[in-house]
Amino acid sequence: MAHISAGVATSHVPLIGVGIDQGKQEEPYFKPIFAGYEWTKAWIKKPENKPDVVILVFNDHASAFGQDLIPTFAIGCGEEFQPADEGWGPRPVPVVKNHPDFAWHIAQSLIIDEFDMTIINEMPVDHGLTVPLSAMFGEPDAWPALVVPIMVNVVTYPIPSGDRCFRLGQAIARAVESFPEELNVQIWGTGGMSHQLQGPRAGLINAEWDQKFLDDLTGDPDRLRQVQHIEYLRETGSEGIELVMWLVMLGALTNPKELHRHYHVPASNTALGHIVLENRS
Amino acid sequence: MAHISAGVATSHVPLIGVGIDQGKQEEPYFKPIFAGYEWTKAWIKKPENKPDVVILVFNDHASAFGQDLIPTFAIGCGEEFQPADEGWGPRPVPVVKNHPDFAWHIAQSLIIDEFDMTIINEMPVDHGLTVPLSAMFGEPDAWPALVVPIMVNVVTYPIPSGDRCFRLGQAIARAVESFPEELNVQIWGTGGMSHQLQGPRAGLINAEWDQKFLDDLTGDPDRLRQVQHIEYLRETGSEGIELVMWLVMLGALTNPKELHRHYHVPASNTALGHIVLENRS
Amino acid sequence: MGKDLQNYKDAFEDIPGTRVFTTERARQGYWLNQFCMTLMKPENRERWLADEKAYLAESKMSDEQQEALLARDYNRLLDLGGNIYYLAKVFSTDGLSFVQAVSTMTGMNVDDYKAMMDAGGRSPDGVRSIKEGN
Amino acid sequence: MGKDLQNYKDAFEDIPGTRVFTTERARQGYWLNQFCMTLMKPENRERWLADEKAYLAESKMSDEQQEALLARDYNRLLDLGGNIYYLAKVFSTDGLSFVQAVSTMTGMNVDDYKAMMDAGGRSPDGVRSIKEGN
Ligand SMILES: [Fe+3]
Ligand SMILES: [Fe+3]
Repeated sequence: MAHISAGVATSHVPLIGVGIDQGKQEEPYFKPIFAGYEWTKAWIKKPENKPDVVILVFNDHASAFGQDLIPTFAIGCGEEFQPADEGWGPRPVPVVKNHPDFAWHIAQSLIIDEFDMTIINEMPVDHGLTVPLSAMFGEPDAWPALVVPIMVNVVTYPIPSGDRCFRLGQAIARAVESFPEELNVQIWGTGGMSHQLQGPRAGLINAEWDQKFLDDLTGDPDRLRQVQHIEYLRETGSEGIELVMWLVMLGALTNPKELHRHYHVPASNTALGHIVLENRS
Repeated sequence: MAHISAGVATSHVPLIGVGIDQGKQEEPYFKPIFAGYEWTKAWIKKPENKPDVVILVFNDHASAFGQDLIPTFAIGCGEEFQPADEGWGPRPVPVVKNHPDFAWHIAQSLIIDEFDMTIINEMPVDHGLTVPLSAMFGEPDAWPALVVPIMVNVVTYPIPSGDRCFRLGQAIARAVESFPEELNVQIWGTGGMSHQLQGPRAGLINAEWDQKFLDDLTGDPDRLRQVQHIEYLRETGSEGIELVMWLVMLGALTNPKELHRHYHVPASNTALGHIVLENRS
Repeated sequence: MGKDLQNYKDAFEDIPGTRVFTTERARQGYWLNQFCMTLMKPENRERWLADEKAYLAESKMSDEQQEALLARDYNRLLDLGGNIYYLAKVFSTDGLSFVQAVSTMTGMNVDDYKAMMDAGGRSPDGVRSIKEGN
Repeated sequence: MGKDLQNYKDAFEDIPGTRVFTTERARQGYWLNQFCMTLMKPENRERWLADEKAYLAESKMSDEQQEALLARDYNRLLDLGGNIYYLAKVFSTDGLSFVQAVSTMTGMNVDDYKAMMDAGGRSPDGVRSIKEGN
């Protein structure tokens, strides 16, 4: 039986990718950014922790999807996904390999559970998906885990509510539990934390709000699932809304225990947050 | 305020389009097919009945969407949609014009109501959408109503349940009622009735089941929303499953009254069904 | 959900003479069905009709699928993951109607098939369930 | 739902210095944003950099949007329906980082902006709500 062993969340700031791809990890600006991932990189290498599959919840940043077609929730079921060219050439990272049997199983289960998924078989994947892989796995020749991409629209409003995202996570957990293959599965939520990339208010950071959010992932998940879009927008900046994707991860976990936390300002324009949660189902 | 005045359902058999496009309406094979639309064509022309906008629920038949991307529920929000080339050239029918303000309003309302819609701005539309327009409006130079296309996946399983479709209809009704512009809106469900286009069992027709379905649109909608996929497949043929789209229409109506019914076998491989329902909300 | 999903899909395989387009079939037929989509462009239809084998060489579909396609063996194509709405692009390109193409899957000739449809179509009696034999 | 939707969106307009990408903005910016997507191909980036006006002539975007784009006036582009994830294709093609491009919208020079970020970023205090002034 497949089981979710852990939830991992992390910001997916493009600059993290730049730092890795250009070998800048030791530079003073980057050092404290990467230091907080050392614990996780050691943890995730241990055989008992290494995931066979990562269900990776991310948003597309106008890379695979333009304004011609905007899915609310999508799941990647294709064999593999190539890194996208976001305007400066594709990142020099391995192709992302899926576990199509598992992905299709989850897709079917979610649709029967009344999530109106869009199924995607061909899709370039941008920094939203590849930066978390780099942060956790470094620079291998091939990613050490298979990846089921779950895409959430957080660009064009209305986006799904935090509560809907949480319930998507619950439905993902049901889907995973009913898959017969023995698989160590992790679910990752990406994006955030507080940041705003646009307008005169750009550069907004709200460390206090972010830390409370990190606390309540284990302390008060019921509060988090009720946080409204307007609160994210006012308190964490227009791009802080990406935190709803952490709620998909959270919804898939049972009574999670915090194993590790990393919070650093700034990474580019962003408050970088990262947390590792053990699933105690 | 916009209001739904009526629901209309009809099969969307390609042959109906062929009959119209090739001027065969008076031929013996076609005559009984088209006779049943005469009532509706007269009814829909009356000023009090003529819709400003039709919310047209249809399925794409591998025209706009291939296997690379499969939305469960999609709503067309673009300015207009061109007839698709399904292998024999596009149908010689007018371009389909949307009411984008209204469509975007519905899209937003549905997403807030927790339907995970895919928004589509560019899409060729196939016989699933254009044949019902031809059946109801004949051959005008321009369609006399604007059209908001709602697309439902009924091709790749699992497709949404009949009950989920019914509740989508309910949510559409809420969206319509909250749109400030004075609009006479009709909602159309298309596809069906019993037919199977594939395999040794092709040609299946179940008139008894179809007639009971037509009866229960007004007589027992609660029974219809509970009909499972397997019942449609066994009783009405593999393509009879399209009837779930009639349930989207049904869900948008309150205490509907039957105004007109047409049922004829055969239209090509299909049991042709058509009904007009007054909305008594 | 797992058991539900399995029951949901097992029932589909119990319908005589019918291939419900499950995800398993969708995956098996992926390149076959995507090939069919290319025939929505007139220039591709021309190339296909001019030299079917040369045009097929550009597709990633299996040899079996190619053979079945060249033979217009629609039942075989269904068994290999084809979906009828996709395959319709092939028979439309051939200039066949739905009735003409669909009849080829039933073991009847087109006139007998038409006569059956004119007489009210195939009854569901006896072809609802393999297990129940009804 | 209508009132809910209106309240939902009205609140977005109450955030200082922020353009939430509502459907109204999405519609206004449609061709502008779709233009940005074309810059994901190296050959299009080359053509754009070689002759911006000629390349823009192929787009259906408004004259205002074209002017703002040529001027790299990102606040104006936001006002005209641009979305930052789309516009990122433009400044990435220019070789600018997110910090360099984003700072241009704040009225600060890039060094001051960087210094603000290094010091913990912009506080939400006073920029949460126009109405509440907090
Ligand atoms: Fe992001
Ligand atoms: Fe159909």
